[in-house]
Amino acid sequence: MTLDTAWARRWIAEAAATLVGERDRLNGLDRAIGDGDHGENLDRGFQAAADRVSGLADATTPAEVLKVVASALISTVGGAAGPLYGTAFARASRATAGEPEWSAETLATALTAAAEGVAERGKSTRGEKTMNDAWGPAADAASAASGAGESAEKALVAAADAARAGAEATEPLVATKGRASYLGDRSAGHRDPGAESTALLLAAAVTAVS
Amino acid sequence: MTLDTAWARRWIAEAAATLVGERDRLNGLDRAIGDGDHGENLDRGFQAAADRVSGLADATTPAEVLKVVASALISTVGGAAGPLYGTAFARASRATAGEPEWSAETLATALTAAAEGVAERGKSTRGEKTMNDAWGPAADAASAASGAGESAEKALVAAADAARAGAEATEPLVATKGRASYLGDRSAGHRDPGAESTALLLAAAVTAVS
Amino acid sequence: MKKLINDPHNVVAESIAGFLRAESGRVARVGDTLAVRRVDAPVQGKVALLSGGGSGHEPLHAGFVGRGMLDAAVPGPVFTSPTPDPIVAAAQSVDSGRGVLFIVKNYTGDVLNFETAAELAELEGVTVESVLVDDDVAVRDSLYTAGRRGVAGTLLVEKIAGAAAERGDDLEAVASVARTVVSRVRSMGVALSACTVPHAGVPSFDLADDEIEIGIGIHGEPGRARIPAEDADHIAARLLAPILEDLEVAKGERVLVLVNGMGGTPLSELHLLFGSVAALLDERGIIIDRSLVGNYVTALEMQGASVTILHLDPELTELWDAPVDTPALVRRGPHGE
Amino acid sequence: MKKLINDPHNVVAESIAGFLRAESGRVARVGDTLAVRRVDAPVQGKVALLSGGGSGHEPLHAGFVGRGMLDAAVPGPVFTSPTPDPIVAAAQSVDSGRGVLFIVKNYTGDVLNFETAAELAELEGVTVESVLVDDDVAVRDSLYTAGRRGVAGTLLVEKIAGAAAERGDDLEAVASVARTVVSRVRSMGVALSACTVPHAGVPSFDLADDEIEIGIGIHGEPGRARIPAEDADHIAARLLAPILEDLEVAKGERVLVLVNGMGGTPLSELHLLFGSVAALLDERGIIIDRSLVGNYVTALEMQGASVTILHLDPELTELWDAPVDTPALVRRGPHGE
Ligand SMILES: Nc1ncnc2c1ncn2[C@@H]1O[C@H](COP(=O)(O)OP(=O)(O)O)[C@@H](O)[C@H]1O
Ligand SMILES: Nc1ncnc2c1ncn2[C@@H]1O[C@H](COP(=O)(O)OP(=O)(O)O)[C@@H](O)[C@H]1O
Ligand SMILES: [Mg+2]
Ligand SMILES: [Mg+2]
Ligand SMILES: [Mg+2]
Ligand SMILES: [Mg+2]
Repeated sequence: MTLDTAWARRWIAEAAATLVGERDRLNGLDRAIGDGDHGENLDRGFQAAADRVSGLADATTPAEVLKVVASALISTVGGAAGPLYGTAFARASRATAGEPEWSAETLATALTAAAEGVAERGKSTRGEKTMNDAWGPAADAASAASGAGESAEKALVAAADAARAGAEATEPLVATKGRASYLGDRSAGHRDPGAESTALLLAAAVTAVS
Repeated sequence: MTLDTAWARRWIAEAAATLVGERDRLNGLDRAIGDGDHGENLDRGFQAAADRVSGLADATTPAEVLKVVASALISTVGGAAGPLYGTAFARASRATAGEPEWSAETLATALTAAAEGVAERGKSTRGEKTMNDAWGPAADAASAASGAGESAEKALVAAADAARAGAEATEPLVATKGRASYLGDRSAGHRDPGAESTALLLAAAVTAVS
Repeated sequence: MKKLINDPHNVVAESIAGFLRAESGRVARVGDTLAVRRVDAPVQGKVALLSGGGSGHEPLHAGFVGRGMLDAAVPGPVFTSPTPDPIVAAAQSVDSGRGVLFIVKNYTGDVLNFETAAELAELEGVTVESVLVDDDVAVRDSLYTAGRRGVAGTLLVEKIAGAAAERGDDLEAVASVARTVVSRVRSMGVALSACTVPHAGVPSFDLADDEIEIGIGIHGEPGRARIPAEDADHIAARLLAPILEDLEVAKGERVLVLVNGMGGTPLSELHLLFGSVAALLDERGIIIDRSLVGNYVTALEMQGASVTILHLDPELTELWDAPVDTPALVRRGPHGE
Repeated sequence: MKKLINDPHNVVAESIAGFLRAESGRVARVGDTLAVRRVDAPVQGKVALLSGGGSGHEPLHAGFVGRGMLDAAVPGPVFTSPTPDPIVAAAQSVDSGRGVLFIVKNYTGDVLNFETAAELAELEGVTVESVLVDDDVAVRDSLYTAGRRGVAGTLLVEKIAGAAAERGDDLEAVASVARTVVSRVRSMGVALSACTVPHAGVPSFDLADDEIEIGIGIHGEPGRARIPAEDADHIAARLLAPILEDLEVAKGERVLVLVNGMGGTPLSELHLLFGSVAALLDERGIIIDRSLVGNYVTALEMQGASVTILHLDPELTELWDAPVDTPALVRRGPHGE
């Protein structure tokens, strides 16, 4: 299997399906250190994104799919995650425009663009207990795999694994961005919901490969 | 011991002391079929009444004591019980004016006046699950004892017993007056708080004899 | 019980003190009582309106003291009628010589204490008329009960009679307007949770997580029936049906709809419920000509709401639209301006 | 969870629909969005004010749409910022050509979505200025956090900037007034109970029967510290101290005090708390020149309150006193009239 337009379509469908099941758990993570709506917000957004993608007759590149996803997320998610995920998908789309099938290098480019977009838009950086802590390691892992000459699929698996590890590693952190930062030290001991949802999204991308 | 001015003073002090201890229970009865304030209202009223009675230097008849009690209750109890108890004490006072020491007959006159006052003021009658169901039987019992030539003290005990029995007998009744009437059939199975407090007041009068 | 209070026995006094301070431009204290009067009372040439009753229903009544509504409000302890003394003092402090209308919610305690106060006030040379409000259709009539209770409809009586007094009507005419409102207004309420009287410290009744209480009053007393929880549309239908059975408003006729919160229900839910009620009235062809939504006649922190329907006529509508300036209700002019 | 709602996912839409119907004289819907605008918008010659944010804070913001305050309000889902699209649509619908001021509470989500909306609106030819409100002293500064939150002080920004717009100030001047208010207003809140987001169905945090949460925001998020329950006087001191530490109001200076309920707290408790706050300000010789007490910036049915202090100056006082006519705030004229 390859990372082509059909994969991108399956990815978004798979992400939407994942989020239905994970909605309550993400809400729960957000309830602990935020306002309890992260699962709700993303679920709403990815159902809309999946709808629009499935209605998209003529896409010939993953970039075209991701562009539709970006605008669906921006116009339906709201909250902090809406503009941030919107930016991530928009940047990934822009950085891979015209590529019908992603190489490991294209994947690394896409994830790096996404990670940089989130950091820029959120005026945030890694270690602040946000989704940066999943996007950043994912981009790094894809770049490393690409540098080591791995296949696109292997690079994607490495990225997803890194995102998962990054999400788990947010638990001890004290948040300094987003709603969780209001809690100060009390934010430690909980996983960041946005980092967790990023890990879920990349895992869905892996599932969509096969 | 006789039913004289000193007895009347002791009665009110005893009533105030009783109500401190019974306040929560009366609130509880009122919570079941009313608004939960009956103990609170009466406690407030009888502390005020006892205060004013103890400051009353020159009373020479029970009637003078009861008059002060009536106005204390009217001006501090509020709710339904304030005007009703106020009327009961005012009528008992008026009906026994000038008597320094009560005979069984005077007692019967006092309780009958009180019972009639409550019924008139409350536009209510026995069997409606109100304090009438204690005042009425008490007045009857005092009259019967007086007719049978009993002592004032015995007549008082009979009246208190009748009030107690009357209060207990309100339990199966469906209220048609006062707040409990709003509950319709749901008022059955609970004792009327005003009838219960009437029984407590007359029991205090008995205690005050010795 | 958690409340923003100090000594549970001093709640009413401290709350009134804070209210008087926050609203010092509009209201003042009557002597050393807990009663509240218009700062400019007595208003020369105007019939005065006085209401009162147990506390715990805020903003009713003190929040409605001001131009175009009440001249005085007399609060009792929580859910307990005030005694006659402060009522008399308040009546004297607002009487301009044209008399005082007592607006009394129909509860035995209020009726008895205001009755006594009226007698005493008359002895002091104040002419008093009284109007009883009994809009709660949840209660069966006085053959079986102490008579229907006065609930949220009281606000409409106070506003509309207040406008009549403000335009210069005499005591009898103001009382007659008030009685017209009473005859044309009906209410019914629902509780999702009970409330806790401060000095009691425990909820006034227990409601399971999946139960609601239909036909409640405003004193934390239980209602007509306990039923499984329902959605807003069904609750609206349950509250409206007995009102319209009793009021007989025909298709094409105009009403004022008041959706009133019991104190602990957020405004967003009240607006949602208003929408449900409006849809039902639309179905029947009844015209919603005026409306009011908010926490106005409450039962402490109880969650729940009541629906009140006032069958309008042109005079009532005009009086409703008249300006009013009180802490809890301000209107600049006719509806929609 | 018991609420007066139908489908938990449709709460905002149904509530806004009921609101629009109940307040049809004052407000109208923007296109087919959930946004609300003045019925007479765009008002010729006037700078427009637009605010918005997650729902659940009613009457903020839609309740403050009307003459003298907001021209449009854009609600998001409960506690979630709206997306840019309806913000842009609302801005276009109220712009008279003199520009639109966005009043944005400082939350990452609101900031990002209103930022995007501002860019898109500019593309459509609407001149936009934005003001961030960040009055909550419970939050440490932006070295450690996303920056202080916007809470009840937002109401004061909307009212005072609204008055500046109404008197004809241009966009820059209105924005400058709004920023002056932001620089002089501070708030801090307490929760006695959590609230439940309808679609979540469980309380946003758990508080024992003898605990309160100090330094809460308005989204049901936990606060700065959980402490044993205290009486109103002590709570007032706890809320006021950090405000006055940050604001530096000198003895003899004048302030506006807003005691704001979180939605489930009865008005009587808010007045009581106002009394406690007033006593503390008296001790410090700070003059309470204006005041407001009520449930204005809420967190669904949360029990609790916040205290807001605005350091007045003569211009702010004059603008505060200017008439306003909105569903939730009406003022006929200067304080005390
Ligand atoms: N400044 C930021 N930079 C990067 N990510 C952020 C930032 N602020 C918030 N986030 C992410 O957004 C997530 C919260 O999203 P969500 O709950 O949907 O929005 P909201 O906080 O507005 O309710 C956080 O868990 C965090 O990962
Ligand atoms: N119409 C009436 N006639 C006689 N007694 C009455 C009447 N209405 C109420 N009561 C008595 O008053 C009692 C309630 O008193 P209380 O709780 O103090 O007043 P409220 O009902 O105003 O809260 C009832 O238990 C009943 O005995
Ligand atoms: Mg969130
Ligand atoms: Mg009672
Ligand atoms: Mg009572
Ligand atoms: Mg949110």
